[in-house]
Amino acid sequence: MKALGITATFIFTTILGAGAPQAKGPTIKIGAIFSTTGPAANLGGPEARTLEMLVQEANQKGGIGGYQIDLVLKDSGSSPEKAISLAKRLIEEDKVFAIIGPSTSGETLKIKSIAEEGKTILLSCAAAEAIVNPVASFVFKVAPSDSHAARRIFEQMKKMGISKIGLLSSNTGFGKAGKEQVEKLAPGFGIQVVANEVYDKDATDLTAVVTKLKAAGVQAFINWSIEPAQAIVIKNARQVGLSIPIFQSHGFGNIQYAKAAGPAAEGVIFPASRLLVADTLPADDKQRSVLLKYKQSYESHYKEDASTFGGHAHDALLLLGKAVDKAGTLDKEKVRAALENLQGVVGTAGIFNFSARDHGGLGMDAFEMQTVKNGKFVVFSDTAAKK
Amino acid sequence: MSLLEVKDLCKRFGGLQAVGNVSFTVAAGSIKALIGPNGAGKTTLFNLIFGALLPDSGQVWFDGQQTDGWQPHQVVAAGMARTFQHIRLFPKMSAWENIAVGRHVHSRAGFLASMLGLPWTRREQRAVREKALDIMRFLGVEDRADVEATSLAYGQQRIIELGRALACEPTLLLLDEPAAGLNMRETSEMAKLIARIRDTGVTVLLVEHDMTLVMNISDEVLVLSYGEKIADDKPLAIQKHPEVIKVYLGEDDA
Amino acid sequence: MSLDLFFQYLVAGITYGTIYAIVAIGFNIIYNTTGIINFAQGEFVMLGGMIGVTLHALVPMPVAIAGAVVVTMLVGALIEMLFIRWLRRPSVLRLIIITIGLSIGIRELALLLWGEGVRALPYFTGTAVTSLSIGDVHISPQVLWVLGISAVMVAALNFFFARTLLGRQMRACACNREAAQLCGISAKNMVTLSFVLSAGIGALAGCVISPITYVQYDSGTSLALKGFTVAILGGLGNSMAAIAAGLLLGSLESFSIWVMPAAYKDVIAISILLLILFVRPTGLFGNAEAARLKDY
Amino acid sequence: MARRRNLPIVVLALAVIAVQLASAAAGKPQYLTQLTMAGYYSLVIVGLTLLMGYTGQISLGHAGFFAIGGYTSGLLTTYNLHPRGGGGLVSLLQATGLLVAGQDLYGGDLLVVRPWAACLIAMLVAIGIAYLVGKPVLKLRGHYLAMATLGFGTIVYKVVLGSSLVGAADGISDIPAFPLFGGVVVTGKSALRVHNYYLAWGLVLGAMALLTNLVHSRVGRALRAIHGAEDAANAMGVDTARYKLNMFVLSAALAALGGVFLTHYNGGIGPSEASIMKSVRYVAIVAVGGMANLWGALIMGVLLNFLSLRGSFGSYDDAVFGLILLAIMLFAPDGLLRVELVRRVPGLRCVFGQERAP
Repeated sequence: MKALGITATFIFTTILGAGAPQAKGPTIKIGAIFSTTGPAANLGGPEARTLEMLVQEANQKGGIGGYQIDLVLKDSGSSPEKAISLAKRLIEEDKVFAIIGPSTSGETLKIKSIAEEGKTILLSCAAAEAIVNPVASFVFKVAPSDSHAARRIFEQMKKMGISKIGLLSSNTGFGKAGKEQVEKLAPGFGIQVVANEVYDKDATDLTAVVTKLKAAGVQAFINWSIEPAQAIVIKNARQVGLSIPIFQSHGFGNIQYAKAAGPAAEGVIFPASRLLVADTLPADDKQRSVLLKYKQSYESHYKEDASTFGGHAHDALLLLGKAVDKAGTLDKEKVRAALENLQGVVGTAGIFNFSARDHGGLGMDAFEMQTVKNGKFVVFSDTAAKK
Repeated sequence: MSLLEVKDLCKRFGGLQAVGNVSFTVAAGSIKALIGPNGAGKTTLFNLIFGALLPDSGQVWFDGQQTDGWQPHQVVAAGMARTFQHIRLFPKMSAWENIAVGRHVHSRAGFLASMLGLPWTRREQRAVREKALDIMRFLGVEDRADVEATSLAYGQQRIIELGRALACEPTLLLLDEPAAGLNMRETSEMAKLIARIRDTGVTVLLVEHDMTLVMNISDEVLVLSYGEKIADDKPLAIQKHPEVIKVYLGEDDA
Repeated sequence: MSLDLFFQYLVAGITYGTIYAIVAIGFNIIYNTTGIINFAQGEFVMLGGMIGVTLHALVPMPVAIAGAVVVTMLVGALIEMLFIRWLRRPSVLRLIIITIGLSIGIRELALLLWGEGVRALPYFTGTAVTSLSIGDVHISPQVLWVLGISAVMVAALNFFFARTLLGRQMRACACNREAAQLCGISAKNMVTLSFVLSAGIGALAGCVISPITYVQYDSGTSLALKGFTVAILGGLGNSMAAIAAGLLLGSLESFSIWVMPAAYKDVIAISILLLILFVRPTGLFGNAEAARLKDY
Repeated sequence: MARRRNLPIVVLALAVIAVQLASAAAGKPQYLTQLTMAGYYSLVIVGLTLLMGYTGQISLGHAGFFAIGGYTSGLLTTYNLHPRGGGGLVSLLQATGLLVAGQDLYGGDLLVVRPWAACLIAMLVAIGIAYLVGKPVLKLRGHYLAMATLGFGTIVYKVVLGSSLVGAADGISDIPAFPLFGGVVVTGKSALRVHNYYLAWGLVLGAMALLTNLVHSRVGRALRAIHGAEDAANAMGVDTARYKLNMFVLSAALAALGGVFLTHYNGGIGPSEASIMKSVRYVAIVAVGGMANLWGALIMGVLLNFLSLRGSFGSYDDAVFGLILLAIMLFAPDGLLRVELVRRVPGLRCVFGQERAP
């Protein structure tokens, strides 16, 4: 009995002790749920770091819309059940104004209805179409759609006269979403997927999988993944003598994968946001200054290469700030409406044009086809490829 | 009438013939001892009779049923019980609880009834405890009922193990070296105890190295050597049996 | 299926198999002296790879690998002395949970130290695209390195355990701790030594396989699972058996991809492992006596 | 004896009520959300405690049973049969009242299995699989048993991760609420938070009462005997294989029950529920609670899950968990609630130390 009492007391002191920090001036409380650890740490890590850095920067400059940001950052460990619990906590208990994240589609889809019912803006950093289709009024996404990436890849394939391809994807939410889009869109481009394999994100070697591609006699293959294993695929493909073109998804947009695959990565083609090639963009490019600013401050702050995923957190905060500015109030419904009507906002992923029917906001032009040359990401051009 | 009949029982372990073509009977209400040098296959024979091992060939008939191929728990339900050469008491359970496990086949509360705590299961529980305490009284160790069994003195552990087997209410009791590790006084008490158990109508088959005990209480003695039966007779006849003497004293002296 | 493809799948299977086997060997050493499965074995492999890559930025590769092995051995010794040595008569389950706790702890420390990025040593011979070809069958030279080093490792271990005094003392502890102590062998030192040895072997494995598999703060866990599977499949404690079992499991996985979707690779491999265990409850080459000794 | 055995159940019931009242009084009813979730996880943990602590059989695959329960119920209640409305089987099911028509969140027509039926099917599936898996697996011992259960867990994980039918890596979303009886509905809606809390803890209380009875019964004694000396238990007439299997199935059923309810409560389930790390966590909590200590496991389980679900440990969730595991196994291997202090204070002993008392 006593011990139960003590346990209960302990529970309650822990709970009650965890009150919100005292804030100065008008504040806006923003919640964030990222997979900083767990299988999707490659996404959540840069996202969380980006947001922490930007919130600090913004608060020094007076916050967003005149409000100091009070950031409540939570790690979901890539588990949907934890994301659900954390989303409820942020909405009901911390009463946050908006939530940025989660990092993966699986988690986002689980908390979509929670955000909608709790009338709290959710700016997901995951890519799945199902997040914004059907549209839930409070749910937005800032990551470019997989369908756009797939279309860009197929357009490029058409140019190169490829019609028979293999598809590899990893067994995570990112891989799954891409796989679905590729399967759905390929027939429309007259492209046939003759080999379709899902591999383990923790794979140590994938020679057998690329052997299967080789046996299927494909003209090119798409490798849709966000994890390090995608570099193993590229390596193994070249090792078994597959010299066909390799297309990657935007999940390749992290220079460490290109480095890991070494010479095998040379010539890999993939669609990605211009962040990766920011310094090579022409001076009149609309995104150039935004990209360079984010890239430079992230890289000097954390001493590591910026990735497109950290950029999603940047865009989410940027969009939220613009909407609060435009609404001029902290009324959730009004800010939501303002967000829905934002046009021409230049972010790292592209230029956002939201509407009541489109809560994704990015067009196909968000992607630029890129390739690896001498261990660096560069804009892909057909002439360069021929050489 | 014989309670147990073993016919041509064989068991090999790899190249070793542990038990070869052994046949014998145990008469109801008697004490039969099984002796032989170390490695003669006595414990293996026990395990074959009890169902802990499958025989390669041969038959075991117990109480009119052919029991070879049965699992130990089925053999127990048919009326056999055993003790172990190396004491196998249940740790972290008190002495009476150890004995209470022996009541398993004579009680019937299953998973569902036990979980629901039906009134009859509680009555049955109380009856089991009473029976366990009765047995402890019979064995003269009732004062140790609540002591953790594995912390008892060695001799007492032997007695608890015996009590646990008695709790099964066997018609045939198999005792594997009941006096092993006991001192002279304890051994003679054990002998008296076994005789008392026989007097309650329980048939006893025992493996033992202590010849005084064996010769004092056995009605018949079976001698094994290298897995084969070399003699099966009254104790006095066994003591004079030339082959037994050869086995025990070595061939050169014979 | 053409013969070329058959051999290409076989090569893939050999690649998987050698990676699993080299990890499994580390499990066996600690198992042989203590009777426990060290669930932090995968973390030794990860640490070896991480430290190797870190050192390689400063010194040539052979030195970096040697350094990684030595540092990981020290970590192994430290872990044994801090967390295992002073326990009085610990139960096997308690030790297993301690090693699970250690595995989580080391992984999280690695995350703090190195972040979630992925690293690798360069290929020992050639580059990521180099391969040796026989007809249309290709194999990366690194796979041969892994295979060769595993073979040398097993030979050296067999020599160590069979021929050297120290090795024999370790084996004596494994058979009968009390008796070994009566003969003047310090059982505790032998346990420490087994941790040092298996940490070193894990680290070497981590360095050798890192060009193929890469290394990340959490790569130890999945490697450990596979290593454990292979150690069990072969029969615990037998390193030669581990190599055979590794190659078998690797080939099973590889050929399963030929006929089934790759997503179910592990499902097929583990189902077969379970079937083998049901028929041979102590692994392919294990013996029942040893398994009974090391119960929980 | 019976009264002493029931005391902790009464204490737990009072504590459940006290926590709810206190949270309401403190104006923090939100805590009940995570306490409800932790309650469902406790069902797995207490079942596993009986399997590991009392019967002595380790299972590194229990998250698999939780997931089988949750996924089966989730799949059946979301898999839309409407497009196949004309089919013979579907019509038949519809006629028996097993199906329920409705609309999804966005106005599409839905025809899915009724949650009651789905729950029952899920339990039957889990029990059936536990039986099929347990029968051969429980013949193995020691590390080999650990490996086999780990293998089972891995298979479940890889199957749910690899099958697009159950959403692969995304899992299943938009799983409907589960109307139980009267006005009681298993749902995460905040309006029904309090009664879902009582529902979850009512289940835990029920499970604890059943399991405490079991521990003190003929069956419990036989299970402990199996743990202590399996061959001797068999020699006393205990059908050890059947008892181990029954216990395995019982603990799997409890895990599946937790899975079904939590899935409907959350409105979704993902592969992380089937992961090996989850299974390891369950085992670790049982160990931390003191192995053969139902109450210790329950309290540690609730505490750790509650704090973890609230995100109290931030990104150090696994690290904190590992540290607690290490610290307790090093310094209090019989579990935190079994230290000498608890044994010596009579009042505490009747709550925590009662299982082993005669």
